Amino acid sequence: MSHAGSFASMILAPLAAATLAFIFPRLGRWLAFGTAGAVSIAFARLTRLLLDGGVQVHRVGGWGAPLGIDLRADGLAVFMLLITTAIGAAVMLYALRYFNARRSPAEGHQERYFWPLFLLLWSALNALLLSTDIFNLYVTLELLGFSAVLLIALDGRRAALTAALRYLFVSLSASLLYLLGVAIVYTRCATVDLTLLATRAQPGFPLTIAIALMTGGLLVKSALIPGHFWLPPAHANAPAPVSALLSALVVKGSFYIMLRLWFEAFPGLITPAAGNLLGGLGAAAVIWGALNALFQKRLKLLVAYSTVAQLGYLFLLFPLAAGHEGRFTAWSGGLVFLASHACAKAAMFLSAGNVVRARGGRDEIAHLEGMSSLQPISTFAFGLAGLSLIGLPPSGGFAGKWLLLRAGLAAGQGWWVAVILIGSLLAAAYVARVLVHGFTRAPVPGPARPNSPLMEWTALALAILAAGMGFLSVWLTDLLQVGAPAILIPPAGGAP
Amino acid sequence: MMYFDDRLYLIAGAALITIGLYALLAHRHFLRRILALNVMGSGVFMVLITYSARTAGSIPDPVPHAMVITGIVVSICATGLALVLAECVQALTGRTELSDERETSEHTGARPDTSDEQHQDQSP
Amino acid sequence: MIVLDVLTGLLLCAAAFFFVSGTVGLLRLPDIYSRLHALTKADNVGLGLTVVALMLQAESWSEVFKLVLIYAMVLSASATVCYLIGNEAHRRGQRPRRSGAN
Amino acid sequence: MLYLFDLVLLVVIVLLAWRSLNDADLFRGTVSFIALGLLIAVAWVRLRAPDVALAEAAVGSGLTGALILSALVRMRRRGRDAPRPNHAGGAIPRRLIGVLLLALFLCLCGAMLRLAQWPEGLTETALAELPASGVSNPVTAVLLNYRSYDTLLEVAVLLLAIVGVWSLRRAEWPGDVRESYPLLMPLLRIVLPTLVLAAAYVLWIGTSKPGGAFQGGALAGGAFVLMLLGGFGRRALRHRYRMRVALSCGLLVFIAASVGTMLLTGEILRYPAGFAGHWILAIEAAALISIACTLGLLYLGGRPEEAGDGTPVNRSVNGSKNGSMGR
Repeated sequence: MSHAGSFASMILAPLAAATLAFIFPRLGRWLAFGTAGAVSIAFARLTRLLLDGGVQVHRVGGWGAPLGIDLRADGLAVFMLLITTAIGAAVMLYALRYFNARRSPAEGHQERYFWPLFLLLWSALNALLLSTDIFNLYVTLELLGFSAVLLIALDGRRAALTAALRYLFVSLSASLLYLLGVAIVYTRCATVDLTLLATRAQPGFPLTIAIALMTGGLLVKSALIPGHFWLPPAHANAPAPVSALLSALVVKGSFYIMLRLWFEAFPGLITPAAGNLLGGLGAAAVIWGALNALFQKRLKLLVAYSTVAQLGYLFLLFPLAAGHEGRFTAWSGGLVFLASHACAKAAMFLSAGNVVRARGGRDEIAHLEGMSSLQPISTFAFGLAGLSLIGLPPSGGFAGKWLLLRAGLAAGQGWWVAVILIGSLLAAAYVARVLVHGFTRAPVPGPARPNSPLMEWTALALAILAAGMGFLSVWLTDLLQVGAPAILIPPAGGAP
Repeated sequence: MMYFDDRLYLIAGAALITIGLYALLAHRHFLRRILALNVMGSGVFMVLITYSARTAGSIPDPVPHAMVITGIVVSICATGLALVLAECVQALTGRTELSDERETSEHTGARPDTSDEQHQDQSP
Repeated sequence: MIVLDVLTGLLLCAAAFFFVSGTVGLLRLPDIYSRLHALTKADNVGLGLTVVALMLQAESWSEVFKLVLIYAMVLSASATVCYLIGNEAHRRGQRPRRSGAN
Repeated sequence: MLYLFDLVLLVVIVLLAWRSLNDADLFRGTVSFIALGLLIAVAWVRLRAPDVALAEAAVGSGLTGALILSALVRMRRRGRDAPRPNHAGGAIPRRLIGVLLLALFLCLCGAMLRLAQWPEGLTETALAELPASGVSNPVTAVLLNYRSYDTLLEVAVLLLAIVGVWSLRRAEWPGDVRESYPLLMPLLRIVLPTLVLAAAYVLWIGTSKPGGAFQGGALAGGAFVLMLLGGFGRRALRHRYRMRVALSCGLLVFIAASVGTMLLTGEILRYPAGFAGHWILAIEAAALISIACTLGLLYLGGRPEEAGDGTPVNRSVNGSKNGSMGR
C-alpha cells in the first residue's frame, strides 16, 4: 500500500505534467520544476522502503503476473532511478536557461515543445526502469524512442533532422525485432513477466531465436558496434540538453533491459560463447569509438564517439558477470561505470553546449582557443568529466574500471584487462586534445555571449558527481545487492 | 470451430517479416522504408495472432489480441511521425533518401544559429 | 431449406461471374473511364447478389437490416469514389478513348 | 476447401507485400499496401480475431494508407526528387542481404513451427477472471483491466505522436474540395454522422462483443479525416485550447483514473469491486475522443495555425487553401 504512491508519482507525475505542458505551453517550465520535485520525493521514499523492507513489488490492477503487469523496485531499478532522477533534474535546470523565447522565435518554438517531450521521455524512462513485463517494456521502449527522436528534431537543422529520421528507422526496426522475440517467448512460456520467465524458460531452439532477436534489437538501440552508426550524428546534432539526456540515459534504457533479460529472465539459457561475443563487440566498440573520437573535427561529435566507446565497456559486463569468479564484482563494476559515465557524459555535453553556444554555434575543436578563460567553469567541468572517462581516481570511472579489472583477473579473463587499459589511454588522448586547444590563449578575444551561470554550474555539479563517485561506490554496491539476480551470487559464496 | 493450418500462417508471417526487412535494408526512399516497417509489423502481428488462435478451446487467447491492437496503434503513430519527419527532411535537403553517413558526420564549417538552413517556420 | 440453399448457391455463382467480369474489365479495358465502369457497375451488382444470397441465410431480421445497410453504404461510397476518380482524371486532362482512335 | 482459401489468401498477401515494397512506382506500391491491409484484416477474421480485424481495417489499412498517400502527394508536389526504383542503394550488397535474410527466414520458420507443441497461453486465466473484470469481451478485459497499464502508456504514445507532429511543422491543408467535387458533400453529410454514431456504437458494444475504444476511435478518426477533406472544422481547429484538451483528455482521464483507483483500492488501476465496468467505460469514452482527434490530426501532418498562441497567423481562415511552409 505505502509504495503505491511512489510508483505512481514516478511514472504518472511526469506523464500528467507532460499533458498539461502540452495544453498550457506557458506553464511548461513550472510543470517540469514541480515534476522534478515530485519524482525526487518519490525516489527518496522508494529508496527508504527498499533499504528497510527489501524489494518492492506493485501489482498494477491488482491482478499480478502472469495476467497483469507488475512494477518492481529492486536494487538495480533504484540504482538506475537514482541516475535518472539526478540527471533529469540537472538537465531540467539547464534547459530552463538554454531555451529562451526572448532570444528568437525559433527558440520560443523549441521551448514550447521541449517541455512536454522532455517530460514524456522522463516518464518513459521511469516506466521502463520499474517494469517487469517484457511486452510493457516494448511499449516503454517505443515511448522512449519516439520522444528521443523528436527531441533531436527540435534542433531544426538539416543535420539534426536527418539524424533523427535515421534514428527513428533504426529504432522502429529494432523494436519490431524485439517484439517478435516477445511473441515467441509468450507462446513458449505463456507469460511475459520477467520473474515468471526465470522459472518457466526451458532451453530450446525457439527460445534461443527469441533471445537472439530481442538481444539484436536492443543492441542496435544501445548502439553497440556494428549497430552504432546512428548514434554520433544523432547525439552530436541535438540541442545540448537533449544530447545529455540521450547519451546519459536513453541508450542505457535498452542496455538495462538486456541486463534484465540475460541475468534475470534467461540466465540458464545463456552460453559463455554468447557472453564472449558481446564482450568482444564491446571491446571493439571501446577501441573503434575512441579512435574515431580522436580524429573528429567537431567537439560534439568527439563527445558522441566517446559515448560509443564508453558504452563498449558496459558490455564487458556480460562475459565477466558470467565467469567462474567475481560475478557480482563485475556486475557492480559495470553498473558503477554506467552511473559515472551517465553523469560524466551529461556534464560533457552540457559544458560543450555552453562553449558552443557562447561561440554562436561553432564547435570545431581547432577553434576552441580561449575556452579556458572565457568559460572557465565549463572548461573545468569538461576536464573533470574527462577524468572520469579516463578513469582516474577518485572518479566513478575509476571505481567501475577497477571492479571490472578485479573481476577480469578473478575470472582468469585477462584479455579484457588489456582492452580496458588501452581504452583509458585513448580516452586520455581525446580529452587532452580538447583541453590543449581549450587552454590555448585566444589570439583575439572571442565573441562575448555569456551563458547563464545556472547552465555553467549545472554542468559542473554533474562533473563533480562523476569525479567523486568513487567515494560513493561502496554505498552503490550495497544498493545493487538488494534483490540482485541469483545467478550473480554463487551458492559457494564467492561474492565479495 | 473452423479448421485452419497454423503452419501456413506462421510461414506467411515469417515471409512478411523477411520481405519487410529486405526492403528496409535494400531501399532508401523514405516512403518505402515506412511501408517496409509496416509490412514487418504486420508479419509480427500475424505470428502473435496465429499463436493465439491455436488454442484448442472455443475462444482464442485474448492477451495477444490486446497486444496486437496496442501494436497497431503504436505503428500508426510511428508511421505518422516518420512521414512528417521525412517530409521535413525532404523540404530541407530536397532529397527523398537519407544521405550517406559520411556526409552527415563530416558536416564541417560554421553552423550559424539562424542560418536559412533553420527549418522551423516561425518567421511571420 | 434446401431450396434456399440452392438459391443462395446460384446467386453466389452469379455474383462471382459479375466480380470476375468486373475484374477482367479492370485489367483489360483501355482507359480509366471504361475501367471505372467495369469496377463500379459490375462489382456493385456482384455485391448486391452476394448480399441477397446472404440475406437468404440470415437468422434474424436485424441481420438482414445490417446487410442492407452495408450495401447502401458501399453503393453510395463507390458511386462517390467513381465520380471523384473520374473527375480528377478529367481535370488532369485525361481524354476518354474514342472508338477508332489509336 | 478452407485450406485452399487460406493458401490463396496467404499467397496473395505475401505477393502483395512484395509488390507494395518493390514496385517501381511508389503510388502503385502504396495502393498495393492498402489492399494488403484489407486482406490482412480478412486473415485476422480467419484467425478468429475480429477485434484485431476491426482495428486493422480501420487503422492499419485505411488510415495508414491515407497518411502515406497524402504524404506521397505532398512529397511529389515538392518534388525535386523523381521517385525512382533505386536498385543501386544500400551500404550492404544486396546479395549479402538476401542470403542473410534467407537464413533469418529459415530460422524463424524453424523456431516458430517448433512451437506448435505448446498450445498454452493465458486463455483460461483470462476467461476465469472475466466476471470480475467488469466487461464480457475478453479482449476489452485485457486492454482495460488486466493489462490496462499497457493501454495507459499506449494512449501516452498517441499524445506523444501528436506533440511530435506539431513540433515538427505547420500543417499544409488539403485543398478545399467543396467547389471542385460537388458530389462529395452530400455523401459526407450522410457518412459523417453515421460514422460518429457507428463509433459510439462500437465503443459501447466493445464491452461485450468485438469493438472498443480503439476501433471506435479509428472510425471516428476516419470521420475526422473526411471532415478535414471536406473543409469542415477548420475554425474549430484554430481554437486555442479546445483542440489540445480534446487531444489529451484521454490521457488525463486515464491518469486521473489511475490515481483515483489507487486512492480507493490501494493499487493503481484496480477498479473498486462491482464498478469496474463504469470505470472502464468512462476511460474508454475519453480515450475515444483523443484517439479520434489524434488520428485525424496525424493526417493533417502538422500543427494547425492557432490564433494568438505565439504562432503568427498569416492568412485568414476562409481564404486559406494551403497552410504555408514558412519558406
